[in-house]
Amino acid sequence: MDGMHDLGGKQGFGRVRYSLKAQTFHEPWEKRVNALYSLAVKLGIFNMDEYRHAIERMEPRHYLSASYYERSLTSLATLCVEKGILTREELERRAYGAFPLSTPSAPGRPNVATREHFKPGDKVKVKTDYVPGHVRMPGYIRGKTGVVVSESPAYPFPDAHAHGVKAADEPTYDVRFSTEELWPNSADPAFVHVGVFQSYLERVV
Amino acid sequence: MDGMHDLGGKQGFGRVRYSLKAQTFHEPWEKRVNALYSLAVKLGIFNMDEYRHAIERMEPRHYLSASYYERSLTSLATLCVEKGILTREELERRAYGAFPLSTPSAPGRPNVATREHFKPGDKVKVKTDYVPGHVRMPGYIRGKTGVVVSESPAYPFPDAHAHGVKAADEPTYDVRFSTEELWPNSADPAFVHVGVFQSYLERVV
Amino acid sequence: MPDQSHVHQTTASVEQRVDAIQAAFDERGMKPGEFIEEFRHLAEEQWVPENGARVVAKAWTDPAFRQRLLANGRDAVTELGLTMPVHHRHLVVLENTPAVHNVICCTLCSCTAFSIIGLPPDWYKDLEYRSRAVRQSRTVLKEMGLDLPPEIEIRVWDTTADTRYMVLPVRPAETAGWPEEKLAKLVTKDAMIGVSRL
Amino acid sequence: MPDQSHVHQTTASVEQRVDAIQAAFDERGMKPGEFIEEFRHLAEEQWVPENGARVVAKAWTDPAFRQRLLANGRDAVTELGLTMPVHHRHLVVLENTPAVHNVICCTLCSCTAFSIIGLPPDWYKDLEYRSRAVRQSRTVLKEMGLDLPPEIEIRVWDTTADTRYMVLPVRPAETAGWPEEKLAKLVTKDAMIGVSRL
Repeated sequence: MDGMHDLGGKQGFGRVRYSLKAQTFHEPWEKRVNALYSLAVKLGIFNMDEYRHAIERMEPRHYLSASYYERSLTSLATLCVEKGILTREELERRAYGAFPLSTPSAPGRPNVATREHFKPGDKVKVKTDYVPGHVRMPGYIRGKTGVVVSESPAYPFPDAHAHGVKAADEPTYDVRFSTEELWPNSADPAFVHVGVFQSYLERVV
Repeated sequence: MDGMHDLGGKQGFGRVRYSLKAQTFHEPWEKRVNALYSLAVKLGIFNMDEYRHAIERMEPRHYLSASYYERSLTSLATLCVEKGILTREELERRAYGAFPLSTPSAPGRPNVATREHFKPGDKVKVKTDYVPGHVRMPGYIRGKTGVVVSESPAYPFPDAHAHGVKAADEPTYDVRFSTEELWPNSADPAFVHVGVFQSYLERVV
Repeated sequence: MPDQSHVHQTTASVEQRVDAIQAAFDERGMKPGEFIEEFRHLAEEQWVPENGARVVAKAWTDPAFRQRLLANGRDAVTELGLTMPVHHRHLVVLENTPAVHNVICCTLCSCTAFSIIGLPPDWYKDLEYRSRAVRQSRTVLKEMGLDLPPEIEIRVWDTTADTRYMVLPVRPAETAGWPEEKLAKLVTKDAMIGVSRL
Repeated sequence: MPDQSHVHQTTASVEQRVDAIQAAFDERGMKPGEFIEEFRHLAEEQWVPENGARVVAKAWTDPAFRQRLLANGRDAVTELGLTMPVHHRHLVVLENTPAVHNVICCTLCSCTAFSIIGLPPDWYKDLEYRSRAVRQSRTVLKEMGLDLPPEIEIRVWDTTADTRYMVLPVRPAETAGWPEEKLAKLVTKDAMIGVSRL
């Protein structure tokens, strides 16, 4: 989905709030959230693709204003409700207040049937796909051309795996794009490498 | 700029909060804001393109959480400070608190030198331009192909006019796009008509 | 959040912020109070949807006016004593038919032909309408109560330049013979935006 | 804001919300308390940047290990007793040179090789770094204190699949002859993300 989470290349954000030896956690509850969602994954309640997608499905204003761990918390709660582990009513009763959840999911999609195999050096184009559900193609590479640098082991296809659709494993390719291709005349000169699933790619001849 | 304001086609937003005979104003201060920015335009302190761009330059979280009239207020205050009419210190002293302003502007650009004239029925493509400053090309038409339906009178080129760059007037064309071209397999079937400045367009032969 | 150099200070309320600008304008002799009164009058009494309703009713009853209106909206509305701001250099009137439905939005901000159809309603300016109207037009209209048959073509007009749009609704069949004044009472702001039919 | 059907009720604090889930898990016999303790141990004592620092120091001093590390990062780190979660099927080690600088980000969420380089710092997960690192890499690095000469090529790695990345920094010239343990103390999490050089 073309959601609020798809931030790569968006303009208007200010300086990175960088500090040396920055913390991972700031409040004790943050570690508990991280542990609780990990426990749910370990117990097979949901997988990591479902987890990521339930974050993306947060109401956009909520997504942008929430901290990282509030986003984790919202995904965890949403999936536990959607999977029938908990009800929203129980959560709100126990929390003594409203418990905002993510919005419903759109349908997923299976692996693309006719996938090509690529080798390092192959020139590839990212398809101009618009996917209503989960997708790990950042919007900034859609329709863009790059060069395959290497192949990674096969992973479950996230567009399916996040939706309970049967997901075959497929390779991801490290594809190298120039920023001049991605944002002509409007980016610092650099190369951007993206791990792109096979289903998202087509050969450039 | 590829900013938070460029909302056309973004996914994840919920139902329109529609009501019959909906209000334009809800609080008395909203009318005052609308009047004050109109007064500033009337007095020549800034033009409408500068006004729109100063809204776009709001910190993205602020943009998304602010109401329509708070966005107007922020643009008005930012431009009055940038134009030397007021200082931030005066505003904060008078407001008894912090007065968030928009972020600084990137450079504008002049009209494209070699612009083509189009006629109704001409097939045109929106250039894949990435513009750091103000631009009235919504991101969803970038690189897309449509058909010219009509020509509008010439307007100052907003990419220049919002930045104090010399702006020649140029026509806008009503360009008709199919949603299938804009978001293949991922939109309700319809036509979308956009008023596109001449500098953004090239002919498809 | 928007300004990190000022986090030590609580953000003033929007009302305090408006007061601050107004007071500063006042001290500089810009007479904001007078203009606010003038603006209130314009917003409440001049920029009202009854203007557009008169235009629509006249177009329904006067075929020659309808032709002029469709050819050049800005010139035609001046015949009825209506005006548009100078920077709105063009008014395009979009004729609905039994087979075509037009609807207006502004994805980048919230532009409208406000001096003719009235200032935009709150939902028109909201993120929901701005993001979804272009991509999910039929769904959005249905959610708003306008369930169009699939055979009706939808045309969405995104107001990205200072050319402005208004929808000319289909005249309801039961209004044959009605005088202009009575017809005008039927026409709503929402119908001229295109989120409802009459 | 996020939920309109519940606006009548005040949103519970994040802590109350975490408490609610934890209590519900507890009642269902899922033993959240135990797992939270286990996780705390992992986060504080196991998933630490000292792991990656050992990998880097070994790669600096053992050319054969360096070759294996660059060929298959996941296999190579197991030689040092380090593990990665099963779903991280690949670790790509990115070798900085005097002419090439690598930097890692995750624009869609905040993925990292956390069991090797440590859990990501707060700024890595922020909207600023996620939006800007790919498009304005040189500017962002400079703002963060790393002003790279223009002749150094920048390669940004956006972690969009479960393959993970770590940067192998350039060994500082003044460290000739240092033992591995001393070298490891030089290596920081930020250097393995690629926002600083050593």
